[in-house]
Amino acid sequence: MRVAEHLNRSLHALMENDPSVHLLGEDVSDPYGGAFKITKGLSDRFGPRVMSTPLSEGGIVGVGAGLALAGDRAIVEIMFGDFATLAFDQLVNFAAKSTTMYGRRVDVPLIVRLPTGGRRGYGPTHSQSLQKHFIGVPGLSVYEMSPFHDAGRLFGEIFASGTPAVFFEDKVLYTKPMLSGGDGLHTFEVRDGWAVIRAERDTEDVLLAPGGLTDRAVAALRDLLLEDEIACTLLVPARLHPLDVTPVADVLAAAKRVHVAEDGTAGGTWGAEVARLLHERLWGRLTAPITHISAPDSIIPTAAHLEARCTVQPADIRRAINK
Amino acid sequence: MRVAEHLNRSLHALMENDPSVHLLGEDVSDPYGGAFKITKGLSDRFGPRVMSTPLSEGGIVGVGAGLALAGDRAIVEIMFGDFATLAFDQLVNFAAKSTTMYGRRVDVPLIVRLPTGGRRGYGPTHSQSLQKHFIGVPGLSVYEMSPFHDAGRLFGEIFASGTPAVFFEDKVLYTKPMLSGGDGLHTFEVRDGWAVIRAERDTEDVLLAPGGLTDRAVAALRDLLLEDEIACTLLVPARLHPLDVTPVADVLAAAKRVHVAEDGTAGGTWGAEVARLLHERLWGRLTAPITHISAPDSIIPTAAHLEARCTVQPADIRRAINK
Amino acid sequence: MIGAVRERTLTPVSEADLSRMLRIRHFEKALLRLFEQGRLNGTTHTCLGQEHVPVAVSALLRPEDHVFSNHRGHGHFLARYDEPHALLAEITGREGALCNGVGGSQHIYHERFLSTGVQGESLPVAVGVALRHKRTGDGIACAYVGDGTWGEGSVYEALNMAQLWGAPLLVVVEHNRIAQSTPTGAQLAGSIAGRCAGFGVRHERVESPDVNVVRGALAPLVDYVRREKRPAVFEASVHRAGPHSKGDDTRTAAELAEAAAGDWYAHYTRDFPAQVAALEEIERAFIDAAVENVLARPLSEWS
Amino acid sequence: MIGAVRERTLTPVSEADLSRMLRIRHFEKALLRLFEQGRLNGTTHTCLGQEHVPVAVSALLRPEDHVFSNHRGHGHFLARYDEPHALLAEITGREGALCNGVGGSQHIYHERFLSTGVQGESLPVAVGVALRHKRTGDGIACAYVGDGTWGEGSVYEALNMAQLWGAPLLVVVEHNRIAQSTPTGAQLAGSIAGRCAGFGVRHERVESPDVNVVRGALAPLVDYVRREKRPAVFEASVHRAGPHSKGDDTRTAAELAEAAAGDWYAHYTRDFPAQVAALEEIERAFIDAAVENVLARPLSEWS
Ligand SMILES: Cc1ncc(C[n+]2csc(CCOP(=O)(O)OP(=O)(O)O)c2C)c(N)n1
Ligand SMILES: Cc1ncc(C[n+]2csc(CCOP(=O)(O)OP(=O)(O)O)c2C)c(N)n1
Ligand SMILES: [Mg+2]
Ligand SMILES: [Mg+2]
Repeated sequence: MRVAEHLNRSLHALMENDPSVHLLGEDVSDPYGGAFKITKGLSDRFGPRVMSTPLSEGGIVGVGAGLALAGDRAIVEIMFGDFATLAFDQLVNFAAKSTTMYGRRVDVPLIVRLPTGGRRGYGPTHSQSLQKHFIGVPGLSVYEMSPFHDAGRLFGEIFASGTPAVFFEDKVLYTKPMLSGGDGLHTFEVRDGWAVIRAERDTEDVLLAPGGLTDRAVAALRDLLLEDEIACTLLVPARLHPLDVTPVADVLAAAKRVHVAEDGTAGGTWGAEVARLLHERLWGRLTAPITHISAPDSIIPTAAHLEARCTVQPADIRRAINK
Repeated sequence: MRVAEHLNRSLHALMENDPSVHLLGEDVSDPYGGAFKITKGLSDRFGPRVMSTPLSEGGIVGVGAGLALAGDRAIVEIMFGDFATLAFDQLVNFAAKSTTMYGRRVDVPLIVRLPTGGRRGYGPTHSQSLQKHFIGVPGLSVYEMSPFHDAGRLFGEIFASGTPAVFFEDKVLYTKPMLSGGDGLHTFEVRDGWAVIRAERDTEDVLLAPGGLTDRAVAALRDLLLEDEIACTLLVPARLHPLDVTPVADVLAAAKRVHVAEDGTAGGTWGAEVARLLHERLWGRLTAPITHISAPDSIIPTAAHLEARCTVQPADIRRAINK
Repeated sequence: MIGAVRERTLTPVSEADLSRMLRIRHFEKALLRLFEQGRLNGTTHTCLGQEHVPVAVSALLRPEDHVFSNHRGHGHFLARYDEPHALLAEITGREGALCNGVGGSQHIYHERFLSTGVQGESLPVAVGVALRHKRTGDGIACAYVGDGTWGEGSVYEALNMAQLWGAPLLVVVEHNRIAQSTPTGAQLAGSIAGRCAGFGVRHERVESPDVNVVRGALAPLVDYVRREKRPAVFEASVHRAGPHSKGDDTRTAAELAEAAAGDWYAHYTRDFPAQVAALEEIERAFIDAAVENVLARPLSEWS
Repeated sequence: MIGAVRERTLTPVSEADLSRMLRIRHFEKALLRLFEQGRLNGTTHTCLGQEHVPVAVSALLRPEDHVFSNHRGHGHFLARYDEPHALLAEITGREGALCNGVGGSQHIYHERFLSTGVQGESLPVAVGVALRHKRTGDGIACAYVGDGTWGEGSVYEALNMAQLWGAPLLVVVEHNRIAQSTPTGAQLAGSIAGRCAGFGVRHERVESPDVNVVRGALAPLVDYVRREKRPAVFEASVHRAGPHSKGDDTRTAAELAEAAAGDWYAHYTRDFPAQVAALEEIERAFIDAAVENVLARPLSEWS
């Protein structure tokens, strides 16, 4: 099953099982079903619980937070993650803060879904991976869709936490299949919010990457193994922040070299935060500083031949690990 | 001279010397002169080049970008840096992107001034240090006012670069004196955008901190030297991002332990980005992973006794370095 | 307009309303005094001159309704919940505080009352809350904003959605002719009435220091919001009789005199001097005692 | 309304205008064809049905004026700058591209024309540009937006500032009754005219497929903006004759028929069949040649 379909089915199941769940976003209603068709069939089935909204990214996140505060659960789709910038205030200064700034715990079960990333030729304002800008907001979790993780479980986990979350969904990932088991070369194991992809146990190279990079990370792993004879384990967390590495402590304990890849641009990256955690944890055991693989410090151009240069490719990952 | 007065004079000189400079913000006009009085006297002197605006943080940053694009130079004051969240789209998706996304260099001489930080009892939505969320936006520089750096020179440097910048100004720093020379114990040296504060050359401990932390960092240095017999050099960059450490390469080369302090909350910090740079640069020379000192992962409470726990204190810095 | 001999212009006021207005006033005056004495930390925005509006509003609200308040929210709170000790404890960070001293003056969440300090941010949130009320009963969301807050784009995103979706949202605008230091004419083009009309949202404006008149004008609007499940905007023309926060008033003497003359307090002391004097004595004493009581408490705890 | 025998309803059209409208149309049709053939990457938003608006507008602008365009901007560009090769090169990432292929369809900066893909973001920017014009001469800023974009708060922040400060800003609204898939009734409460009135901003609306009528209605408004240095909003009622982007049209057959009937092209082919046929031949051939020419070029370079 493709990731898009899996997401769609997860939303169907979520709304079916929990009548307090409401979903809103631009053009999410049928027959359109959202710009990426993730919400297909929902409005036909759940009627007014699914609302196509005006173009008001800040406003609809506020409405979602209001529903969540009042006792509902809300999912807001922002058509392109790039426009989450317009909802930054509602997320940072209202939804996230409300969980603690009133001196007691207040639940805000709100998920803001953010179709994200380049490689589709949409140009500089429709291709960004802005995850890093949402890292480290007290009271806000950052998730990223992966082909290994059951989206429905993640949505359930977020709602149960009462902490609002941004949920990044790579737009190219939508078109890829969900993954489980293995690919012949690597086994895919899912444990406590992480996927562990490896050809052998206890590799000296370990790569951490969010779900949107899976296609390219696995391609790089393959080439590394087959061409360069380097076995590298890939770790894919569903929740990017706060990051809990205890479930993969064994994998990290064996590492001599750790690499972090992400689609965001260089500078102030998620990887820097991962490295902060891991340099401390693995101090004295690594033979080199943690490697950072990201898009260059650049806008993402529209033309395919230029865009390829400014987005992370399998070869970039392979080269960094091979160094 | 207090930092507030220095900033005020710098703005006077800037507007005097360059008729293309315009300044806008909420309540910046005389006799009010801005919530923190930084713009006092400007509207009386420069008339329509200084504009009190409606409450429209996103809008006024857009207007500033428009002026800048059309050939003027613009300074926008956002009353509290916390509300820069409302201008995040204009900064990230317009001002910063416009410098490169049209396939050629486009100058956007725009400075967005952001009074920032806690320790004044203003509460969770008026006390934040959001620097980290602006790190790593292609085409956007991040500066922070320090008592060592001439603000007028920094403003000039930003305008000359053609790259828009956010300029953080710690609200407590406003009330402190500008510093030069030394304090009897330490010498204050300014070079190429950095201030170097030290009691002796080539210390094994080096602390990096933005200007807003100066009061607390210097207090910690004093106690470390006098009570703990640890000599530590403090490095204060005026530009937090992109960070160029070459002017202080000599200081860093001598370091065995590097510490980074900042007012932002834990997680995804500026310090993580600094550590990314320095772990690579100093690999094999440090005896411990880079230390991170920041506010806890928490909103900033209003009551003084609670706020003190959630903002960085000299003792926090001293303790981290002493460990 | 105001001659030496003057007819009474206000309608008779209930003791409950007048007491509450005076209680809020003395609460606010106590805060400014504490600031002056250096006994208060941070900042505060008092509602001097505007006390009658939340007193008029609150009587029309039901317990299940949600109220969204802003930076100038003490009156909004005290008119709804007669808990000055708890509010003062919040502002001073003492035991018994509404939010353990974490939120302070601008960030309060108590029962169905929520305030925050970012102007305009709460309107879309209130739309969301109102939509839940629409589904589950007869509750409404009531959000207070100032005139200056109409500069924020979020206000229009909220009005549009509220009207499109029939959200039972009452927006109460305390139009005090100024935003911090900026007169309304310099920050608001057109009019609030016109803006509401542009979104198809019903709007009423009242210009009176009389709490009964304000309430009377509002009552049918609250009814409309509650029954028809539609948004409405109620604009009360008021005068800010104090500084924006503490001591930051740069208005001219003439402007200050105008504000003082428009203050409901001036009108009530003129029309009902004995009633005001009697109740004021009680409220001043009550607040003074509350201040002593709260400031003697230990600091609030928060974990 | 449309009988078998029908009077001519359009005014005579100049060859220059009609040619340009047809040139834009064939440019857009070529793009959709290239997409279908898999020869184009990314996405595009064509202005089929709306070509006459920018043609009407552009004749009233001066070289020093700034134009701010949006996602649906090819017509805005081509009506002002007759450079289809450069635009096509931009969209296809070929040599001679306006922005080296970096910006693509939605992000163009050429002389005094700037587009970007975030709806509503350009209005405050246009206010800033207009303020500089006000100071330095008789230039104006002209910003195109769709009806759906009136959901964004930035629009109101901009209108307010433009009116307060007298910014010579012309907002051209191409009201095509839909935003992506959402009909205007479901995303816009009240009316654009009413919203403008609420901000004191002059507004005119025109409902005609006739380029001369549109231009005639706009001319006094442009004059007003330029001379009085005030903002104004011009709302052109149009029909989106094509999909939102490529092939994502979920409108019903009846809605599509209505849009096709409202298309200026339907009107012009009916009223001036010979003139349209003759010019269309030329424009189609011209665009076909441009496509061949541009697609044969090497890829654009960017450093
Ligand atoms: C988004 C935002 N911008 C600016 C401020 C700072 N500020 C607080 S109150 C205020 C003026 C508000 O004016 P108005 O809405 O008329 O309310 P009033 O103070 O007159 O009651 C300003 C600028 C803020 N709190 N939030
Ligand atoms: C801020 C923002 N939100 C959403 C989008 C995605 N989007 C692009 S066009 C569009 C519809 C715009 O409708 P309208 O303004 O009526 O213009 P039209 O497409 O009808 O010309 C949407 C939702 C966007 N580009 N920017
Ligand atoms: Mg006001
Ligand atoms: Mg439209």
